Amino acid sequence: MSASDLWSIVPELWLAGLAIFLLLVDLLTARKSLVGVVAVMGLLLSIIPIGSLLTQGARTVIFGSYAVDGFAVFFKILTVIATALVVLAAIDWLPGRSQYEGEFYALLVFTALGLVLMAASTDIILLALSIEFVSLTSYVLAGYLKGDVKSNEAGVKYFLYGAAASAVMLFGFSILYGLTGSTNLYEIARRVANAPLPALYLSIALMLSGFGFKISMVPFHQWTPDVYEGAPTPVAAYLSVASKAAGFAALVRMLMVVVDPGRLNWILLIAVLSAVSMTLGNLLALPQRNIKRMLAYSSISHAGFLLIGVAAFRGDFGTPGLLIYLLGYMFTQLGAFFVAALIGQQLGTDDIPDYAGLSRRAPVSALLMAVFMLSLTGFPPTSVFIGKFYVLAGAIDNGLLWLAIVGVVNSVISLYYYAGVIRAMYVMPAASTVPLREPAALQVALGIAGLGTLLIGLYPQPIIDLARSAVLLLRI
Amino acid sequence: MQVGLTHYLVVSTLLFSIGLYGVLTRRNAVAILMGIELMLNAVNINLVAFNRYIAPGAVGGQTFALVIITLAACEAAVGLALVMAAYRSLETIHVDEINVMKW
Amino acid sequence: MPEARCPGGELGAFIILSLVTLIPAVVVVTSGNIVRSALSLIPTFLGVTGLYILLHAEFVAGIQILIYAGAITVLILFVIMLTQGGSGVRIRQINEQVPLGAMAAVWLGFLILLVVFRTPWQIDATSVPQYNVSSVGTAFLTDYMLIFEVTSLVLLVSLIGAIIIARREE
Amino acid sequence: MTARDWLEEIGKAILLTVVVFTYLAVVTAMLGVYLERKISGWIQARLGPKHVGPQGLLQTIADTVKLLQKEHITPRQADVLIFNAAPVLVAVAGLLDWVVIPFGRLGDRVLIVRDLNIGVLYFAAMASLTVVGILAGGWSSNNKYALLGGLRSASQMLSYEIPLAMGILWVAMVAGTLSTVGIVQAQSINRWFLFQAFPFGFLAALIFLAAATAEVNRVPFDLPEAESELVAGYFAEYTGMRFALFQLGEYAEAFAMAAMATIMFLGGWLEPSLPAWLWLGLAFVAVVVVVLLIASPHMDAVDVPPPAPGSTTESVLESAPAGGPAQSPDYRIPHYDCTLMVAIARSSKPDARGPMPGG
Repeated sequence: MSASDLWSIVPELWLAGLAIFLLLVDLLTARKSLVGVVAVMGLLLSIIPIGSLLTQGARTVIFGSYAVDGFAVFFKILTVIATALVVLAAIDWLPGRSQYEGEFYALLVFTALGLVLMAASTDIILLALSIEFVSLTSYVLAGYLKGDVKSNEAGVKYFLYGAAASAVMLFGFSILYGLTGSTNLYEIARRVANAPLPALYLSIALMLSGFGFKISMVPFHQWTPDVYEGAPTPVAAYLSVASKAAGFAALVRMLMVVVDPGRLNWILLIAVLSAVSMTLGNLLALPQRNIKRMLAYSSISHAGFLLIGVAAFRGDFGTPGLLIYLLGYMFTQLGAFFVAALIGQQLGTDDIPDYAGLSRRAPVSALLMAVFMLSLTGFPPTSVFIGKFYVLAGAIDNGLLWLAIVGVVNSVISLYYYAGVIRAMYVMPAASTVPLREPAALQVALGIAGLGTLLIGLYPQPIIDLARSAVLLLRI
Repeated sequence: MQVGLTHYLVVSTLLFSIGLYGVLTRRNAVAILMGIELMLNAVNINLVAFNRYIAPGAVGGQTFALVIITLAACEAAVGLALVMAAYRSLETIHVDEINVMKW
Repeated sequence: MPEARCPGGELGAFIILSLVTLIPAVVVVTSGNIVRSALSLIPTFLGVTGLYILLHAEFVAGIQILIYAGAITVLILFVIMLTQGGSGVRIRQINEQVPLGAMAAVWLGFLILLVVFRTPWQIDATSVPQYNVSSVGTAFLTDYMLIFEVTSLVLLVSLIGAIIIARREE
Repeated sequence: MTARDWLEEIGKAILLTVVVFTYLAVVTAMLGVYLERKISGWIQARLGPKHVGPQGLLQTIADTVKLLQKEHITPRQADVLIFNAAPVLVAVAGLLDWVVIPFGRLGDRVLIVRDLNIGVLYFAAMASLTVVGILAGGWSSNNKYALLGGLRSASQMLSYEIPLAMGILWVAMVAGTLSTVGIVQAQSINRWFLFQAFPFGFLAALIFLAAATAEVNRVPFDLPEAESELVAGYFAEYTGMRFALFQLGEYAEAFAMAAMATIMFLGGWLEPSLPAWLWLGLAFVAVVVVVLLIASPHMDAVDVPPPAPGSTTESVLESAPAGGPAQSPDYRIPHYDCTLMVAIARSSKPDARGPMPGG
């Protein structure tokens, strides 16, 4: 290890320092929104050291346990943006709901650090540790509103499911260690080449439970609706994008680095899981009335879509498509949750029928919500459209035509419930015509999310280039 | 008969299954946590045994086991705090009674 | 390690320790009395500790007792006692999916056992491990340095989280 | 590890258990209790035990015999299995502490049950096991006071385990080993760790002693047992031999803590000017006096409101002399005597409270 290793992990050090600094600020000030503002500024500043990594070559640092490559940098950027947006939204949403406001922002930044570590670790111990890191903070954040029974329930359920899933995953890790005698991913990749298949299969299957839990893939999805509904809305937003993204990062790194699909055909396994997730998530989303529950089920279905990008990893479309999808989905899903947070705060309800007449009461939010719903369906020119286009192209490219067809059919199905929200907002008569207050910070976060959704949809080229270079750098 | 790797793996597998059974069948949140602890112990036996028999030159497995023990303690602290919070507002720690939200 | 004059000794110790581990573990998951099942965790953890010692991992064994038997079990007992009050009340502890759970557990256990027996583990018989505490310490400050540092952050975060969640709202 | 090794090991274990147990029972529990009562009596201008044997030396034996004869009372609806197992667990955990304590040196051999390479870690681990027994005892009694005492005691012991480990950790770091023998030997090269890296040695010793006092629930950390409110805490329902087992475990642990302090900070058996055993013994007794006595019986526990006189049998007993502790703390009956008395009183017929030891 050398000093240059330390320079390579400046973003992580910055995030850790920021989180601890936030705890101090929280201690010293009575104006808790200040903590949130400092958090946002600190997160934005961390873009500078992250950006400086873009030009560097791929390598591992700190005794090979940590990757500094384009792939990791991509997820660092994604995580930081998502965290900043969520903190911004929480500044308006949280006050009055919990007496531990400052710690909320600090915990969000800690979670961001865990997600960043998760996407870049090349050692199974560090990987397990960072997954648990994220899980622990997520459990706390999900159960943050102690007076709220739904939040309590969300916390307990998330914890029980998560802890069980991670125990199973760790068993898989232990078998992988037993097969290779090493904890380093690249070392494992070298030695696993002549490992016996059944044990390898078992280990991958057990590990999938942990990753599947994080990305809310069927059959590890049961926690999703309850947790998203019960958790504080910004936290649900965060879990549905950042946590999911890091889960995908870890899954992709694990599968691509460690397991040669020529030896162990995990492509079919992932493809089947992808199809099932898409379909089941969609079907369960159809009857939902609660917007957060609907978004939860739809996020299961999106996890299925994203899995297409994992299965179709060969060629120029699949994996870059996954990254583009994740980034676009991040803006869109965050935006949708922010509108839900705003409406929930103003109306005190999360039910879709109560959104009636919103186009007149909160025109900007309603318009943005419509854009987000269209984007989630996959209409051009929005960000998720680009992502869907790429992963579907990747599927066809990889000879997974059936999967692409399932994807298209599911997109059409999803139109039904996404359009239901738009219908409620624009067609249904309003119960009241009092205009809703639209708080500033939340509005800014919403605006950025909307801008991101549209911008990626209209001019995707820089993102595509970024994603391509990120994928190229994955294999060291 | 010499005690070999397989012996330890059998014990850990049995422990893992017992823990899994507990997780799946208990309705008390704390009892589920106990099942999870058993599963984590099984993982640790695995790791330490593999360390001893497969890679005795390094201490990777033991390190992993120590990290998992730490994580188990963190999980217990956070999880039990959540259970306590739920108990305060719902007055139960049985997961089948913690169902304000409908499917 | 001296040459085995009578290798039954280790096997005997192993069998005893395994039974000490597994029998209370069954009690943990089946007992109708939640405090008894929590207390049964103690012999299980101690049995696992014994297995660690058989495997020459003394440091892990010490930590196992300190954390698992000394801290986690006490925490669990604590919460049980705070939430259930005194003893005496017998409540149904199992849910309706016992057959299903048993099937899943047995099936997964069987599957893992099958793999364990079928796999030709690449046992390294050449070097005899003489771990000591300092080799674990050295590993933590060299190869696994980042892990060590991140662990401290994880502990900090769970400390903050547990306090926030467990404190009574004023 | 071969079969013969195992047999040797088991034989050694049995033999040493007997030796250590006898040593502990006779020296620490008997003599220690006697000393505690005598010295605290002296501090409080009382006489202490006087009648049985020369200078009351056999008082503890008489009390023990009495305790052994007493009936085992199991409260109704108690969880019998756990109720019976808890005192055993506490006693065993207390005794297991002694495995890593070196008693001195005989020629080239160090007198120690087993010089584990994780010695002090093992010590801390065993100390933490006691908590479980206490919680189990408190819960299984099916008595709310016992439960409260158990919970209080456990939370206190759990919290003070961390400073305890911190004190130990400092020593381990300076010595570069976790083995108790190694720690003593490291002090032969340097000097006592008490004076090492002044003032950090002092600080570590202070932290260790304070935490150890809390670990064994001694005054001023005796809130968990607070006789006045919690009627002796987790062992409120225990009688006879089971009660004695709790006491034994507690004393064994307290003395093990003192021994550990001697080993870690006072150079263990190493002191060239005196015979090893004598030095170890002297240093040990000094620490025991500090831990158990000076801080103990004549100090009031912090934060405890005076008991309502006459609310329970126990508080009547306690506040009997000169109008209760609130008015004249000097006449408060020392900690141990009171619990012992309560136990004896409870296991006897109401009108036959037996001799009042130490009063």
